[in-house]
Amino acid sequence: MKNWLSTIQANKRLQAIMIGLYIVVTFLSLYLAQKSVIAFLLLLASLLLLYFTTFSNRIKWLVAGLVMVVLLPFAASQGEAYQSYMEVATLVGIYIAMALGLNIVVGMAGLLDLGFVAFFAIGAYTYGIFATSQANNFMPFGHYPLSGGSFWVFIFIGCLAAALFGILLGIPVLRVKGDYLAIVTLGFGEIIRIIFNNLDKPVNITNGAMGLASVQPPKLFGLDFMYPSQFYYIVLVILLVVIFAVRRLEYSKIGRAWKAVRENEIAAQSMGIHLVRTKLMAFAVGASFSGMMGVVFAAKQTFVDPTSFTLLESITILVMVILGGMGSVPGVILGAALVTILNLQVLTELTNWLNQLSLNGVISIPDALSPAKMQRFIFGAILILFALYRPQGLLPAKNPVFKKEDLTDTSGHPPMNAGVQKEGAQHVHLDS
Amino acid sequence: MIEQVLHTLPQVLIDGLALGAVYAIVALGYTMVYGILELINFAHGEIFMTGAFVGTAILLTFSGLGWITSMPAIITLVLVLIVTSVLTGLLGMGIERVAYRPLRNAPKLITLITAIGISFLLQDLVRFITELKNGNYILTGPNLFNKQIGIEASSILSVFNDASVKSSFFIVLGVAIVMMITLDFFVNRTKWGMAMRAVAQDRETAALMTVNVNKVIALTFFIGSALGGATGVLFAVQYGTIDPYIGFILGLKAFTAAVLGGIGNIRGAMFGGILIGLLEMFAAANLPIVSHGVLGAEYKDVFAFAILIIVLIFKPEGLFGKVTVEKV
Amino acid sequence: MSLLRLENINTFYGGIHALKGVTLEVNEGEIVTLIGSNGAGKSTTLKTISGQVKPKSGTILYNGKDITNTPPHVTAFDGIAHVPEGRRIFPRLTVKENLEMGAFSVKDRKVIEERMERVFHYFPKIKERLHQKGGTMSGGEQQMLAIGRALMMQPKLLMLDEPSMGLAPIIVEQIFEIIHELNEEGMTILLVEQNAFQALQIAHRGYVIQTGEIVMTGPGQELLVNEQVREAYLA
Amino acid sequence: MSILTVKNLTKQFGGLVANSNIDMDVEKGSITAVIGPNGAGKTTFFNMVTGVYQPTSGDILLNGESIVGLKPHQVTRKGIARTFQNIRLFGAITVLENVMVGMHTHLHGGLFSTIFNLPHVRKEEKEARKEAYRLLEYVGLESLFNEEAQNLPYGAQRKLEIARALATQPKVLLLDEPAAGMNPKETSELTKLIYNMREELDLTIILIEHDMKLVMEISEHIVVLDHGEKIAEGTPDEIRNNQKVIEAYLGKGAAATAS
Amino acid sequence: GCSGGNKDQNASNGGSGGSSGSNVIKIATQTPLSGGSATLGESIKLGAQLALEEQQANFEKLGFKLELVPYDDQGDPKKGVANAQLIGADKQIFGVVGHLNSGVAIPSSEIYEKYSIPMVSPANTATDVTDRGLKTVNRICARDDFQGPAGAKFAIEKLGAKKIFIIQDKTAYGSGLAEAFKKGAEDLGAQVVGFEGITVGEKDFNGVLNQVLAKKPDLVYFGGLYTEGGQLIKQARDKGITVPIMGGDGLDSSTLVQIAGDAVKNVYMTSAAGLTTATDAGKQFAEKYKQKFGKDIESYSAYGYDSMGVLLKGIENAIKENGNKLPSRQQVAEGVRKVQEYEGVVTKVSFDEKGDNKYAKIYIYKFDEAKYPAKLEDEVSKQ
Ligand SMILES: Nc1ncnc2c1ncn2[C@@H]1O[C@H](COP(=O)(O)OP(=O)(O)OP(=O)(O)O)[C@@H](O)[C@H]1O
Ligand SMILES: Nc1ncnc2c1ncn2[C@@H]1O[C@H](COP(=O)(O)OP(=O)(O)OP(=O)(O)O)[C@@H](O)[C@H]1O
Ligand SMILES: CC(C)C[C@H](N)C(=O)O
Ligand SMILES: [Mg+2]
Ligand SMILES: [Mg+2]
Repeated sequence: MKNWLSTIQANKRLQAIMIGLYIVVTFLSLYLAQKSVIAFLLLLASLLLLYFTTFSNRIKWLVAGLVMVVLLPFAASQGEAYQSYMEVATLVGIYIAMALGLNIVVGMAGLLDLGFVAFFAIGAYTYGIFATSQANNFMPFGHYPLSGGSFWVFIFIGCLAAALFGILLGIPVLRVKGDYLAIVTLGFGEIIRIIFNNLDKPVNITNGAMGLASVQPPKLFGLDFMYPSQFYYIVLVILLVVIFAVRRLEYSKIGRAWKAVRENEIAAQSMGIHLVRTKLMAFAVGASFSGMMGVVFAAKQTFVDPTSFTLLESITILVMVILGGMGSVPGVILGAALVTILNLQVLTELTNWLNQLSLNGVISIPDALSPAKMQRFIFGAILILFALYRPQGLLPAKNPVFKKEDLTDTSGHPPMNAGVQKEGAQHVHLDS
Repeated sequence: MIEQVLHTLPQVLIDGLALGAVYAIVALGYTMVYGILELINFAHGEIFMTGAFVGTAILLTFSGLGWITSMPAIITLVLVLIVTSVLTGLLGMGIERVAYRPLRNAPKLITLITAIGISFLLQDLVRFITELKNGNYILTGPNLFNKQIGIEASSILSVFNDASVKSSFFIVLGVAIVMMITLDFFVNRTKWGMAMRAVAQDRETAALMTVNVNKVIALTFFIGSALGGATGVLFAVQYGTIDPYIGFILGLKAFTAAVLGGIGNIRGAMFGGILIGLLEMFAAANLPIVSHGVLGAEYKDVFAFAILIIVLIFKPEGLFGKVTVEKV
Repeated sequence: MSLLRLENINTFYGGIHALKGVTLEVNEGEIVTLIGSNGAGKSTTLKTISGQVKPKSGTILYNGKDITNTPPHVTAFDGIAHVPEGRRIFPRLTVKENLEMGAFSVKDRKVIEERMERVFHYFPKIKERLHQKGGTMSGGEQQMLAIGRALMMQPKLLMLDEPSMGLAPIIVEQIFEIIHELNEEGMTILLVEQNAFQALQIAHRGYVIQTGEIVMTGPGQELLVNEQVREAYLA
Repeated sequence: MSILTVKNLTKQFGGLVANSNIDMDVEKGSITAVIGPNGAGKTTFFNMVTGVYQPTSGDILLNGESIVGLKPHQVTRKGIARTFQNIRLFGAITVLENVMVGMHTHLHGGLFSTIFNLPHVRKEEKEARKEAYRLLEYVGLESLFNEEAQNLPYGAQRKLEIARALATQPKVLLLDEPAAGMNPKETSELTKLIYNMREELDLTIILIEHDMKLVMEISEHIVVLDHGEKIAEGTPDEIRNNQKVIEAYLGKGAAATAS
Repeated sequence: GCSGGNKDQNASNGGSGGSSGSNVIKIATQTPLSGGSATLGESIKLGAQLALEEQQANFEKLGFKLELVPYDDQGDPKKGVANAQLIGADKQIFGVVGHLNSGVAIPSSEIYEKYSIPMVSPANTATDVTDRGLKTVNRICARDDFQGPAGAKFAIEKLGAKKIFIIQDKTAYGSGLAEAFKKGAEDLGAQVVGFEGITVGEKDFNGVLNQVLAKKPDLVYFGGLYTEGGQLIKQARDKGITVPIMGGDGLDSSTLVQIAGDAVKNVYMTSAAGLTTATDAGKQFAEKYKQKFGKDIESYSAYGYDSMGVLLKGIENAIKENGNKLPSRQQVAEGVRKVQEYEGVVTKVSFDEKGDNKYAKIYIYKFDEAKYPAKLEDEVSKQ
């Protein structure tokens, strides 16, 4: 087995053939078997396989791009489940971005944040309020709703608003450490939600519990974005930006400062690191990703209400980060994708299937145990199993490994990040 | 304005104390487990909930057998408390064994995941069993201590309105106080309590002192969960109706209380719990009056959390927590 | 008669092979020292004996009993006290409580009091600090407390991992004196030291460990004058 | 000319006086040792100089400028670096990254220039990596640069602390028991390293150490603390023969080894 | 016919053209099957299931096979929307019965509209559900701007309330209803002495009740669901608040009585749901339901049943109009909207141009004893 693996690792051509074959086969099966969730998931899994290959980063990105931009939507678009797959894919993207944001705060800077969804809410409401007639209630000038064209600007506004709140939250709470911080952020998250839920009085800003309905869809060149298949691309672009940003930050002065603060605050300070500023930056950057996605979420749902931003939501995002592997960008992406797909697609499909069986009398399930009601149970069980069998996370964080040549003065000028190689490239864990 | 607040004050205090006592004992459970494993045992709220269900189930069985009327209520209660706390104590130990112990050397936060997983499992399990037996997962137990007792607060100070208390209030408060004193004594004055604290600080070295670490941790979980379960019973007695989802919000509040008091600190948890209960009740009753109608009762949690945050900003180790300047 | 015997012990940390077939022996009433450079496996040897890490293969006999896979709280109960590297004081217990933890398996309060007096006899400084939290003591104070705590167990075999580390010379002197004294009173001692010079001086026998292997053994005085040892460790 | 001047420095922890009215002058370019019994207040002294603790009273002047009240990161920026008695490395990141964290104040990549990977950031990073590697070579850890710091043997961790401190480009370097846990051979290598650093890197070094061989061999000036008070000060020879110091600290044996 | 069903599914998995030749018609239900309001959510599902099963034979004759696909929206809008996408994607689904919560129905129905899947709501009373003018959205129950004022009218005219304290649960439904009631009450000249919110999921409402105590109203109105409602009623009575307490259709559940026990006396409730057992058809339905599922009906069980009935009626009409061939979703949606004078077990149904039911009524109940269902006091039809 080990032998076999190392042969594959050594031979790039073999890898190329295998991954190519895999993509083609899963592509075709999704193309042909339109309703098969399995085919959809398998095609997605090609990205995971790709991650384990030893190709250069550039090739990996290219292939991943091809799969995400062309193959996946195209194969899915051939059939009826298209929009629902794209809906799932879009939500996956949204959650990945949020999880990556939280990963900066929790995974890299080591600040446990249990109220992270607040920033998502801030993004969503920023757009929701101005993209419905709601803003007329308190804005003395302007004519609302703003047109869908403003959506693009709002992505940035949402990003900034969330970052600002990240800093505002950070300034007072950063005196507090460890699990105390967790509870303070939790309190902050709840405060934000409760305020949004109640800001229909004295001035109606958020429309309270009734939520904001009929949020303007984004508009570009006269085209309305209405379908998940369209949002999919918006999310993909933002996600790409986010991943690049995170990657770059991770191996930079800033990323190192975050990790240093996580590992040992006193030593970090003694290295000249401004503790508060570094933590604030983690809060702000993490929050900004959520803010952007909040805007997208509001536009996609066309409806914003406080129930989407509960504590459970924050906890779910945290679960994604921890499950994926704290501090590990690929891990967190995988964690977020898994949890979201599990919740939205796999569990639903599974319960539908069990339901069908029981309605058709194939199996008999007491009503109390009706599969539709057992989703939490199953989800809980899966969480426990994952945690027990992969306590370090699905793809644990890895430190950058440098080549000695790149560190001594004799070498030429390697291209960007050429020196940064993931260790995983050397040890393929196909057994995982 | 002040006058209005004062009118209801006696009643608000009593209601706040009742709720606060419940928070306080649940907070004790959080604090104990946190103290020893530095783990926010998210499942603790669900253990509390399970305790409430187990207790109610026993009570319902008793009343089915006609025992409730034939036995003094207080004896029934003590019996139910004991049985339930033993059961939930064992449940807590089981959870520790299955879901936490294997991860003891794993990164700290991963246990948070199993804790959340256990919460979900317990919620659904209890729901399932109750629904199977009862057809509905909302359960209402028999009334035990329902007598209303009037308190003539107006005779103390004329601005006060009279208040009334359910007799269960005294039970809840009494049991809470007894539990706290016992626990405080146990942890701070006994050998096993010292072992617990030692294990909390350095497991490996505690083992070198002949302490069986697994046993101590299991014991901690047993006590913490037994407390949680017992509180569940008290809760059911005080509020009558329970459902499988009561653990979440209550657990959250209780944890907040534990933090407010200084997590890991037993007196702190107790104090924090009562304080949060009082604050919440006070806010719900008076926020609209004090804010001239701008903030409604629905802001009570904002109020409670804001106080928590303010306290922690000025005293980051919680009200009773000791400042531990790290020795550099 | 040998009190403790390690036979062909192999210990791993994940993929790291830390002990490679270590065999060593400690006789009743002896002071045996284990010297070696950084990362040689000295601490690992002690941890393997006390059960903190489990060897992959090999056997450990103590008092004729196989304790190879015995968990640490049981080996401690059996009379092996291990003073770990880096002191490992319970930082938020008071000094007194730290000492009491050492006598955890003792039920009789009187015995505990007696032993505590004995600790005060060796380390009068500790007595002044009884109610201070362990964590706020200075490095040297903590080291004394750690040894004192182990003495509270009144062990048959006392294993000390670098007891002189970070101590003032005068205290180091004292500590070696105390080790000597304890030994005179009949306690068997396994001493891990960087301070090879002093360790070998008081030891009956010594072992030299290098990257997980015992490379040399002999009476303390003999090793002290051994050319190779001098060059590698005493320079 | 003195680079660091301490006046009347006092620190109390509750009732405990850990440092009491300490006066000290450190010559630029010198190696000064602070010795004293355990609990004498040596580490506390370092903690005040580096801003980790705030003094109860007294003043600390760096090149004539008071640094009391500054936060640790500000003190570092002023040019004082330190190592810790209880090793405080960034355990989960690599040895090379540990050193690069030390360069924090000398790198200029901001949030946006990093995200957009601007050329100057790229260049700076590359240079930083090389510089970090050079520092590792300097202390003799170059072969371990890709290891996680927490997996290093103890002695190597001590050296890494030194390399990391050097990366901040300090003028004054404070070493808290750098030789603890090293055997005599390793200690003598370290002694050479410290000596060389002072010579080659234009440093002023203050060190706390209990290894008298090292202290006496290397330092030009020795300050002795006991119970928070300065009980003696002088050249190694003076200290070695100071009766007070022998009684409180050296003992007869060490006084002998030290000579 | 179980194996047949499986084969169909396999067929559609195998070839992309599978659905076009299929004669399977699936109807989805989307209600909370887990979480706090699952009792009601499930009762709708079961009611709908009963109706569907009864119609299976009928559709078999037309050459179609009916299947039910129950979805759990968990009372969560996000989940509802994601499910709606799944529903939209399943070309064999021709209609949705749901939701329970207006807050979920509103965003989810935006998706149904995109896919032209008709939705018939048994229970969503919020005005925004149909006021957005979606072609696919219909409901057979009344609206909150009818329910609220109707309750207010009763409270003021029949119960003589002048000072009213309103409590609501801060959900889309509870807020909406409470606001509507407030407006109705103020229009009729009553004084609203308090308008406060509580938190769903909590059990202790003494704080707000202390306010009630201080304000001494002569009626307390609660906008919210039975779980909190029951607890609130009990605690109010414990506190000696003896004035009538009134609530909306959210209280309309047997569980309310279970929770509140004797305290439920002197509680009034408006509901969009009629008394199922008032008619013979209703009684029969209740019996069948009990027999099949071993449970008593809930307020909205029959509405689930009737919603499904209306939906199937619309489909049947569409099939017939389409020459007994499988119609398109648009056709079905139009067919459903066109349903007129449908006689359900609890309500007659005719949709107006917005999708509201012309025959929807508000029923006013009173609890005289701890027994469910309560006594029907009054029936209010639209003007
Ligand atoms: N927890 C651990 N995980 C991984 N490797 C370890 C661990 N502990 C020790 N090692 C490795 O095992 C080897 C032996 O370590 P050990 O601590 O026994 O050495 P030592 O002789 O006590 O050294 P020192 O003088 O530095 O204390 C070293 O290479 C060390 O890096
Ligand atoms: N944070 C603190 N809180 C309370 N007391 C402290 C604290 N830090 C140090 N002390 C006390 O101050 C005194 C001096 O401690 P310090 O660490 O400076 O000693 P030291 O000279 O470095 O000793 P060693 O050589 O053993 O490291 C000790 O008695 C110690 O207990
Ligand atoms: C069952 C009812 C309480 C549902 C409510 N009518 C709503 O629209 O949300
Ligand atoms: Mg060692
Ligand atoms: Mg020191």
